Amino acid sequence: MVENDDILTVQNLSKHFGGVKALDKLDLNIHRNNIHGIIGPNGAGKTTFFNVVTGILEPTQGEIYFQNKRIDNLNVEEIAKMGISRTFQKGSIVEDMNVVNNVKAAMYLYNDINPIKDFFLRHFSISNREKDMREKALESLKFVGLEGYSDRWADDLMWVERQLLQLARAIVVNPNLIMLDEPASGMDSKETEQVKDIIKKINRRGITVIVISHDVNLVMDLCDRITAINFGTKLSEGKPEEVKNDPDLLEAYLGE
Amino acid sequence: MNNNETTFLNMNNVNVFYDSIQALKNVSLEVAKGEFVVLIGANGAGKSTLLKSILNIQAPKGSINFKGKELTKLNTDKIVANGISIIPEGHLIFNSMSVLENLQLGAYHGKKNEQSIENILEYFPILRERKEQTAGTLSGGEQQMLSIGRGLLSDPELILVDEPSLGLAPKIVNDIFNILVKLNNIGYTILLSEQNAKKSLEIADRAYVLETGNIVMEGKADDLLNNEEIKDAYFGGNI
Amino acid sequence: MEFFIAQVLNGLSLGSIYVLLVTGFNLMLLVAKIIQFAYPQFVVISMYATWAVLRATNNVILAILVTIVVSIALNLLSEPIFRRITSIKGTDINATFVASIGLSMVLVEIMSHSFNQGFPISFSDSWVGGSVFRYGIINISRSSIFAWVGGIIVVVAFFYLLYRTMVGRSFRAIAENLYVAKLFGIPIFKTSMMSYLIAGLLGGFIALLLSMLIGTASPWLGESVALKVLAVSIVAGLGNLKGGLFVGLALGVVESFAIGYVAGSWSNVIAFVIMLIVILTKPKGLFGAAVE
Amino acid sequence: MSSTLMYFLGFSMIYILMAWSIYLPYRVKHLHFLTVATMAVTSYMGGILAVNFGWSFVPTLLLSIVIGALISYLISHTIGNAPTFTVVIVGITFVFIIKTVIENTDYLGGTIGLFGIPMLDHPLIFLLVFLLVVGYFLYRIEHSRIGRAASVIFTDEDLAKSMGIKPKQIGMLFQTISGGIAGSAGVFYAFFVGSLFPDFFTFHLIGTLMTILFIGGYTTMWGVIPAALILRGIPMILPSSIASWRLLIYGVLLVAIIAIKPKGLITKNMLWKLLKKR
Repeated sequence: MVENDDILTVQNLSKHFGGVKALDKLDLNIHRNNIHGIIGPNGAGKTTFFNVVTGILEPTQGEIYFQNKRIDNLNVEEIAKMGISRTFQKGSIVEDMNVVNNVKAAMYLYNDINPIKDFFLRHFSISNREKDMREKALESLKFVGLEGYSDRWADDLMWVERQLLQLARAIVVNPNLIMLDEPASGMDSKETEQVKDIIKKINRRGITVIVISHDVNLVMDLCDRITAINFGTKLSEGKPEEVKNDPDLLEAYLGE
Repeated sequence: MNNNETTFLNMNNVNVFYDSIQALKNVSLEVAKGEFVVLIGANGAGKSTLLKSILNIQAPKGSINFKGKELTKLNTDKIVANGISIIPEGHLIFNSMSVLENLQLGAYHGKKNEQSIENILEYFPILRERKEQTAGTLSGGEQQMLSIGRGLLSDPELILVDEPSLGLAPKIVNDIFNILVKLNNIGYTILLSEQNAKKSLEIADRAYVLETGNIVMEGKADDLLNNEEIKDAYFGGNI
Repeated sequence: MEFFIAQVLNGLSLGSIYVLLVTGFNLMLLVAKIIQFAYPQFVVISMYATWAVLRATNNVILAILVTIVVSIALNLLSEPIFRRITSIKGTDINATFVASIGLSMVLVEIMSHSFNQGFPISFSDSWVGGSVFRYGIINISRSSIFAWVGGIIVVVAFFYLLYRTMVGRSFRAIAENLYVAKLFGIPIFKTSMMSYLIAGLLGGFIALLLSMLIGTASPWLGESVALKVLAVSIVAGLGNLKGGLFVGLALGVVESFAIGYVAGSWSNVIAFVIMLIVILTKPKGLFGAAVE
Repeated sequence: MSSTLMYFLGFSMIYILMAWSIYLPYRVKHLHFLTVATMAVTSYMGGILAVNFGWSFVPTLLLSIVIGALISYLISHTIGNAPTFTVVIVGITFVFIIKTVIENTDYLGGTIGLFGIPMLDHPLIFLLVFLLVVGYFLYRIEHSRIGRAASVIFTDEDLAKSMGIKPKQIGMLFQTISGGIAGSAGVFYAFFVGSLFPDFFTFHLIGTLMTILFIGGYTTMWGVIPAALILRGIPMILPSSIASWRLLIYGVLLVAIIAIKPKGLITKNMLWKLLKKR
């Protein structure tokens, strides 16, 4: 059992795919209300880390605590219910829906009751909840700068808009922790700035953010703390300046 | 078109799109026969995409010319048969097959004789020891050796090497780089994509710098090694 | 005891046919990346070709040749359809499954409207062949021997091809990882065509063996065979070639016992029920699936 | 009303019901042919209840909805989240088993068929009302959080789970509702035709329903309506020599639609844009 003030604690976490160690005895603490960056080259284990924490992959060994509750033995839905939301690198959105419904779809657990009961109850009474959900969805679209997009068909969105829609979807559930996988991939510098501002705004709402990115400048500007990983283990951790000047890290990357 | 040196590999105004994202923007690049050229740039700058576009794994728009032949209309296997091979990022091999079978598959377009595989095993003694072993059980460094070895077996003239240092310990990275230099010395032309700017500039003849899909700088490797801008951007904190 | 042995022997000859069918089906699943529900229909149409040639000319050699050519041609001709479907963005392997069911409908209709006015066909006694060995109720027919020997030869040849030749290695390479195979410079299109060709050749053999073994065919034979082949593939683990060998033989034996002990067409249900139970309790198959 | 038109409309409506029972589970990528087996069960059950026990239509219908839903619910426990391929095979296997059972049971008429089921007086009115009720029900599902959850599952199961959606739960719910619809379709069929043959509930029916679903388009519940009308209509206007090749035409159309327009003739996107313009 872990008792500390950190929102997420990872101990001795490993994930092996056959002989490949995607995560190798990783220890990590994410402080509450921080923006925490995770950097590392392709194949370093960043996305695997997200998938293991959110329960999509089962860890080979190790323990994960979220708000001092052990979560590595829970399944994906249960973990989502505890207030962790995330985005995906491949930009998964539902293309056969309009934008606002994409956001509403993410509110599946909103006012959580059994879907069967929900269906029959809602069926015979005009529900204010649907209206309520729509308002929340619109608000969150506005938050990420997609106001006016609510009736657009998701199929027609550009890449950047898809990424923003993912952000809107992630915050609409009022999570305690948001995990963003390459939120600025494929964006130019202006769009990257926009995303940075949104992430800061999210953080100001009191939500802890973990960002995976290969864009070091983005992470350095944005984050309170940074963890650099490679071969699934921690290379370096600390404030951005500390990580930037960590001699171990320089050696690993630059062979000096 | 004649076969002088500058027309060995010639990319002209190449654009690559992934769905709606443009990953390469009007890239033009030349590699002469026998050269060692490096592409440097941050993760996501488009280095891998550039190499994949040469092999038509990621469909390019524009013109890519190799020894007077247009590559953009050819399928990957035809391009490999024409003498280009790729050592992909993350040492991709067939994990469930033996080392020997991986080498045999690598020789699909090469001389399919025992001798050429024997030569590779000569060059990488560690692979000879593990000949019958399943490739998936090799260590990362050994897999990278296997990946290079099988890349040589299609008898390439030009070898595209994508981020060979990823996920490998510094010592092994040095070994791999030494191998690349040796290969260049015995006549293979090499186009290397690498995040580790300093190290790769030390061994290359010439370099291109990629930023968000654009070539922003090019020149002799030595010049770039001493260039302040490059030092700031790529030797400092860029990981 | 005699009865038991007789049923096992019968079951093994039927089982070797299932083994071959599943092997051809799995080959296309792994290499061409399609679910070919119509593959057994191609086999049945090839049986109709055998029948038509035999009736017209009574020339055995010609019948064999035509059967194999028809089977190969049908498989190769279906390739552009499947290539077109797999190349559409956003479709998955299930689309090939749906299309192959459509293809199967077309073939059933052709068979039930043209050959023999849609009535089941039967092969002459000289084609089916008589008994070679008889001991009590153990009766070994010529066609059973063909099925065993043919089955063993084809399976051995197939696995030799798979593990000892360049084509076979390319098959396994594409089966393991299409992208890596591309990077290696393995010609995807050519290799995929080879898988259709070999499945077609295999289908021709199956048609010949099946026509000798059961001596009849009907337009609806393919549907129940297709269902069994797919069920065997799932029970063994989708795309698991070695698992298919065991489960294919096992199905043959189970069916043969069902026919021996249970009256009438109830016997057909036994095999289905057993496979259904296995699928429902072990959806990933007994030997592990090779594809997702 | 001419009897040809009555049969055309009646069959079309029954096929729409049947197609809906396949459409609904396909919202979460389950091609669920257990429904065809369910139709066979409830139609024979309805037939026997009416002929031998004198049940009238409405109680038979209600019972068959319950029975259909119950069968599907029990099976959905094991295949609620199985891959598409497995669900298909399980469904078709059930169809074959049920068909063989009917063929070998004299009580059910065997291969000869079951006759003398009392026909409905006003079948089209009954059907239309029932269709409207089911249609409204499906429409509500579509526009509830369950409908949205289904769309997410269809796109990406991992994405769905990370939103707290339980694919198996939704799969089971849809399969159960679909079983209920299939159950009702079976009884409507029995009371509309008046006689039952085991040969009806075979691969032909599976093929026809699949063609209706994919031609119409699986992204919206409305697609199967024109598709059922067209596909039932084609054989009626063609001379009988060509109409007997009906299933060949269906097969060709099915292959063609998958190869050319895999989402079908009518898509959600299309309807959305059409309605928005107005």
